[in-house]
Amino acid sequence: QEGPNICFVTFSLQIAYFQSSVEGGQRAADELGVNLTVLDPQADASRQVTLVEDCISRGVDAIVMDPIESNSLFGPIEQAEAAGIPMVTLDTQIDHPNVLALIGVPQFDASREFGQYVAGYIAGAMGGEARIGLMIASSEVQLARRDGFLAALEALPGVEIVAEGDGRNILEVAQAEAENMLTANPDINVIYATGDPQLQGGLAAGLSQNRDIAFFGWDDIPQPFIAPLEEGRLVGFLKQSPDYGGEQAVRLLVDYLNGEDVPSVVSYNPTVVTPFNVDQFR
Amino acid sequence: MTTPLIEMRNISKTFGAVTALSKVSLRLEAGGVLGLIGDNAAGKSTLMKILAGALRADSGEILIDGKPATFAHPIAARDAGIEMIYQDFALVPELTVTQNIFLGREITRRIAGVKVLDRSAMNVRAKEMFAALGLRVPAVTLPVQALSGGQQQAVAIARATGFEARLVIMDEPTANLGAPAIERVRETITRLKKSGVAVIIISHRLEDIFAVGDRFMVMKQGQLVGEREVHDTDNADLVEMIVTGADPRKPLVAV
Amino acid sequence: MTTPLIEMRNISKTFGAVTALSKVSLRLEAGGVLGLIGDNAAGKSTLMKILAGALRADSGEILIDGKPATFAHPIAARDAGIEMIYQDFALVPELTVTQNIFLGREITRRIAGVKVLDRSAMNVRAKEMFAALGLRVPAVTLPVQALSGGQQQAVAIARATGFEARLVIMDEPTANLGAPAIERVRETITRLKKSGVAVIIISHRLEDIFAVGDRFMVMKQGQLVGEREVHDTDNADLVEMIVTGADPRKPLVAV
Amino acid sequence: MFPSRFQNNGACMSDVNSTIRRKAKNPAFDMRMAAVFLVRYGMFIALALWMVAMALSSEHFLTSTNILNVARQAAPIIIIGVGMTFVMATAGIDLSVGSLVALISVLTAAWLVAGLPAYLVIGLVIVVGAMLGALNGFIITLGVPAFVVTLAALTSFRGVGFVYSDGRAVPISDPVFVFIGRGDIFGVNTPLIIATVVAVVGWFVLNRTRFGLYVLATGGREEAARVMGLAITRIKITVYAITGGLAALGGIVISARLSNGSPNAGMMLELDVIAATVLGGTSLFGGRATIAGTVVGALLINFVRNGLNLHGVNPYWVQVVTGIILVMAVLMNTVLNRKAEAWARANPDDEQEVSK
Amino acid sequence: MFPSRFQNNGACMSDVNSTIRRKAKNPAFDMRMAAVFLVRYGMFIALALWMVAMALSSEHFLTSTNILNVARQAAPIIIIGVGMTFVMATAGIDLSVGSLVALISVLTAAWLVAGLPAYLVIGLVIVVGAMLGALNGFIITLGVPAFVVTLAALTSFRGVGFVYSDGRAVPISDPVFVFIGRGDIFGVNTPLIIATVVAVVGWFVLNRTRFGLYVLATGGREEAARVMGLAITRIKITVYAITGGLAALGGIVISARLSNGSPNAGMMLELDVIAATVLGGTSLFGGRATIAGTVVGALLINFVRNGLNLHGVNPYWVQVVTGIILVMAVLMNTVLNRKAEAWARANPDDEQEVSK
Ligand SMILES: Nc1ncnc2c1ncn2[C@@H]1O[C@H](COP(=O)(O)OP(=O)(O)OP(=O)(O)O)[C@@H](O)[C@H]1O
Ligand SMILES: Nc1ncnc2c1ncn2[C@@H]1O[C@H](COP(=O)(O)OP(=O)(O)OP(=O)(O)O)[C@@H](O)[C@H]1O
Ligand SMILES: [Mg+2]
Ligand SMILES: [Mg+2]
Repeated sequence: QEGPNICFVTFSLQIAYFQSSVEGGQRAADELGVNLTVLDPQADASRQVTLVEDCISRGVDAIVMDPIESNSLFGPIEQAEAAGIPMVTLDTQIDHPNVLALIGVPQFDASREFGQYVAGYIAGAMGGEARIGLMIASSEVQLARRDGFLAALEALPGVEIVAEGDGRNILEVAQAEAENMLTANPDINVIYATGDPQLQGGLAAGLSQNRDIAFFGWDDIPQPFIAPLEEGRLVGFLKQSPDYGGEQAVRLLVDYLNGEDVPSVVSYNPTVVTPFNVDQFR
Repeated sequence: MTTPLIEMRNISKTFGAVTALSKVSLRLEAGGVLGLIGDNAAGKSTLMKILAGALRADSGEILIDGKPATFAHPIAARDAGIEMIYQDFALVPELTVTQNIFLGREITRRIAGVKVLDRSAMNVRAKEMFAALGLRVPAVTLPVQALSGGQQQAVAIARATGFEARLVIMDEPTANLGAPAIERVRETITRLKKSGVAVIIISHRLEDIFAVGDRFMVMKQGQLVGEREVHDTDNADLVEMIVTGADPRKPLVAV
Repeated sequence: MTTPLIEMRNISKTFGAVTALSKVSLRLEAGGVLGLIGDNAAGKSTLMKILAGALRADSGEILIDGKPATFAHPIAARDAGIEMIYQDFALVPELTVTQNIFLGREITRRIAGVKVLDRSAMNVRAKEMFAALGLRVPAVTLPVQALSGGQQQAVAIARATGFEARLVIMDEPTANLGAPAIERVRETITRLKKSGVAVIIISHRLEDIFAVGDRFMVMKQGQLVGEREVHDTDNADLVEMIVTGADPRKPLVAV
Repeated sequence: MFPSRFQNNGACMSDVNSTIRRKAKNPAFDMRMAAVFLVRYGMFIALALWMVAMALSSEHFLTSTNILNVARQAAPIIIIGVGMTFVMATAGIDLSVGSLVALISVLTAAWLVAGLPAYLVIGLVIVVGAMLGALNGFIITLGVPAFVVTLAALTSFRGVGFVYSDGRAVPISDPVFVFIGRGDIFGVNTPLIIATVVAVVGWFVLNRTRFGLYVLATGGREEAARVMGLAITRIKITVYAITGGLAALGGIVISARLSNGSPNAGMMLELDVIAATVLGGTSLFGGRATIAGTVVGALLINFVRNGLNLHGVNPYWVQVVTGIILVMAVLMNTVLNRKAEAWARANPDDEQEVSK
Repeated sequence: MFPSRFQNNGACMSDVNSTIRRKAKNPAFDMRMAAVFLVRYGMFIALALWMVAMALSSEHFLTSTNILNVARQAAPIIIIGVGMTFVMATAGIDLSVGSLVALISVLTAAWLVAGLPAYLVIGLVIVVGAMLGALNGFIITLGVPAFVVTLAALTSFRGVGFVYSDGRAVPISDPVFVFIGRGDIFGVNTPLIIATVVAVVGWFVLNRTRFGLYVLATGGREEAARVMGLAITRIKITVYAITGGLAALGGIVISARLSNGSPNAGMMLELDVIAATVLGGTSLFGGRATIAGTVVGALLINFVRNGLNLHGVNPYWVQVVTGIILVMAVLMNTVLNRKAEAWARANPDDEQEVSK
């Protein structure tokens, strides 16, 4: 019990991305002798506030948060400031003096860059003509990804966004939604998915309907996507490194608690995984 | 003949494919006690539920004091002074005896301008009602589901007779009662009659109606079979009408 | 005295703070018809529910053919040949007349080795049962909730008397019936008696028991007040016992 | 008097017999039959209307791919809905089916990975599902409301799934499962065949066997069923066990379809299943249940979503419109019901004249 | 005979009066009162036991910050739970409260951004909530089951919230809302104060006014209530309107606490609210309802989660354990109930002796 107590309030442990982020945090904690408590709000913003409040009640030394809705955390952040508990956020920036740092990838920017990659593919492999279906989930992060992507494709004349489906981060829902979208729009030839249930559901739908579609999408877990990549159905997906983010968050807080100076942003470049570099991720 | 308190004309009613009533008429003066008799499923309860507003007739009309009144809802019938004791009592099992008795006409008092149930006043009044009736129930603060069949019937009787009514309809009021309680109910009917309240009794116990009634109406298969003054008939005559469905005095029923 | 078919010894039962029965005993021979009478809330229904296994006594014992039998559940009582007509009929409103009658002992046939309800056989059998009883209901394929009170009672009676029973308990079997149907019920009881079935009738209508019964048992406030042979008593005697709760022939009740 | 099958005037049995024999000849009676049909099959009509509207407005709707897609989407809901119909017939509810699907999905994948043969895994997880259902039922018969027990199970089962899998989805590639999820027999896809078999067996058990009758009696009036000697406790435990077993089967189908054993499977599935059952006409208060209705309810929900998606309705609006359409369907059914009843008793007076 | 308040032996009223007067002197009677107390307040006891266990095992539990935190977390559940208690008392259910919270949250933020004064916004959204609730109630009185109507509303309301906000959360910084969400009066935080006021008023209305009695009568036996002249339709519409209004109030508190107007607010909140109400002892089948129970239920749910969090239980296990603890609490309550009843009638024979 000698090490510091740190609370790690994640986004939802039902999603692999965040599991991996928590694992990174746990790894750092084990190495540095930190008592890490992981709490799971299950993608519910109000429960996340509750959990942060519970951490403050426990009198922990520092808190890592992965904001579900950034606005909602101002109350607990102030409460934490009053209790002298420093915090960092993952992936979503919150401007508050008590939030020491943002760790992770700015989602809008990353998605815009990925969008430019997609645009390049469309120009090169599809003659600049594409009819795109979007598979999203209505969370702050995924909406930012959608908007970043749209910003990148705005300028292209031959590209049209023809449909948008909400997979609600639930695999079956995403698959049904994608199946219906494909049936309704026989001309869709590109799908961009903003999260892994959406991407998986889309791929399954494309397979069950035997359609030739170029898939692009997010997220971390490579494992279910390796086969589609090899088969050429999935053109590329953006791989973040949530475990790196989680690990850095814990390290940064420990440094801070040890009185060291810490940076206000810890970022990294997400990689676009394609058939060419897939071997690195097996 | 004076204007009757209640007149029902050509009431018909079907349930799905079952014809429960066809063109039944009825009239009753204030202070009159009518016995409605007939075999099972004759339509007695249905006719009375229509009068009490609990069911709506398919056709026919109801007149009160000679003025047409269609009771779309039990509220209207209650406002017109019609009370009914239902065959199944129509009590809310979870509520107490007092709450059931006063349901829909609670005594309230104002506390800081807010209407609040005056529970002790209602309990006291409920006890008085039972005392006046001579009927017995255990504590009036018990939920009625804890009462025996006869006790529940006593509650239903108290509720129908304890408020100012112009007509009290009793559907099998004595079916579950013991001899002493039956005596009390007969006394109650006589008292109501004296104070000018009209009473309709549905009963398979003809002796109850012979004891306190003025007139019999016999029904069978949803139709009126015949009528008799109490002093002008006997048990055998009535049973014959109930069973055969024909009035031996008239060759054919014409209403 | 031969071994009685049924013997209940010192049965006590309380509901929360209400003492419904205290040390009541009862015995009945095969083919005997016992009338259980008493004022409302005397505990008659409760005593019979215990015998039928629907309630469990707090203390006391039940013997069948002299052998102890504690009915933990209605299944056990049914297996021992005890049938009961409940005061509230205990019918399932959504099920048809036939389904209610055969509930728990359906006729099945095998189709490809699978037991399947033989619905037409049951319907036919149900109609026969009503015919044999002389009671009337409309189609046996109607849900019982569409029946009038008396018709529902007829269903309950058919169910209890249509199977091979050794004891039939009837809780107010005639309360909702018209005169012709009451006659049928009396005939049924006589028929049961002749074939050696014991019958217990709870009724406020003493005349029913005088007509077909052998013996009266009078209860008051959960206790046995006294017993009488039918040929050895009259209406006034019984009413006095019901009301006063004391047996004029004995100074004190000792069970 | 006009003879009808439902005549209720104290006629003795032989009369009734004769009227039954005569019914077919009477045109008025046929109209009544039609009315009764309308009432009973109101939801069929709603479904049919919707399908016609969609077929007319979207060329993609009546394609075999689309119909089979929807059927495949509806299959797990039908499978589990059959169990839910039994539970609701006893006036119960089971909120835990979605979570049970998740747990089963995890177990299936784990056991396949561990090398157990596919058929053994299928058998095992169905037994596990039935046992967990029976556990629910057992606690319910101790007197805890079904809503509380199965709500707690909703949290717990999924929690166990997460603990067991450590939150990870595991791919399923066993050929048997591939066949279950995406195969077909004579062009009809397997999930649909499984759902059909379950629905037919469920219909048979509910309507033609003792057990089904006992289930309805228990839900209709438990006290009456009890005093008639039915083993209420056993009946209740059994219906929850059945639902657990069917949820496991549904879980197998879902996992096979997604080729994935995931603790996230079946999220919110319970709401769809309950909605399908209630839409179909099974009463939440027990005693009234219809398997055919549940099937129609499941199809209606899925076809409504599908139709809206085919029209490219904005996904946010899909939610709004789905809700409205479902209420409209039930409302139509209810109102139709009343109208049909009124119609069935049109002109009773005339009939009286005829009979005299 | 032993005199007791519940004696049921046909004694006439004056007897009963005298026994009431005598009750306090009788020790056996006091034991019975204690038993009745146990039964009625079983969930209080469960809550108390849990709190003692937590207080002993975690030093952070009994701190004022923690208690106030939990109270604030429970506040919206209590607020909406009061409405749900009324709805369930009529044998209804309202699954749409969570979605209504989301819609209200969106509207609140949008109208504040549009420059409307905070108090006007509060008034407006409560009216909107009540009207939407009344709409639910109205459709229910047309004969559509409450489960279907409010399930459809569950989808629709949130859908409208998404459409209106385009899925985006909008920050709320109005000082009135900051005060509602995180302010305090004499150290008691505002959500708790609002919840307390709502609970007290709710208790009063349910137990001391005509309306409350009518609600219970409607749920107890609707047909009896109807023939006694109660306006069933109006009563039902009113309880749903109340719940809608209280869901709006809950939505205000939640939005204020999160400083955020979001269409994702109140996700699955309906399950927590219904669980709190049922845990408290209100019957899903109507006629029996308790506001105090609902408050205890809401506190129990939140304190259980809080206690597990304070102990740093693995988040997957939290789900499992929460479910188990809730079932155990209700089971304990049920069993206690039976034991208490058995105890209350211990030795009835002795009492008979005494009375002779
Ligand atoms: N709610 C209902 N639905 C369908 N049929 C009904 C309903 N109520 C009554 N009936 C039918 O209407 C007819 C008349 O019933 P009613 O209850 O009026 O008879 P009754 O004369 O009161 O008989 P009883 O003496 O047995 O109480 C019966 O055939 C009955 O089956
Ligand atoms: N389930 C129950 N819960 C509580 N008290 C009950 C219950 N059943 C019966 N009692 C009480 O037990 C006593 C005996 O009731 P019981 O029904 O046996 O009377 P009864 O002799 O059949 O009367 P009746 O002639 O009115 O039917 C009554 O005081 C009644 O209130
Ligand atoms: Mg009647
Ligand atoms: Mg009785």
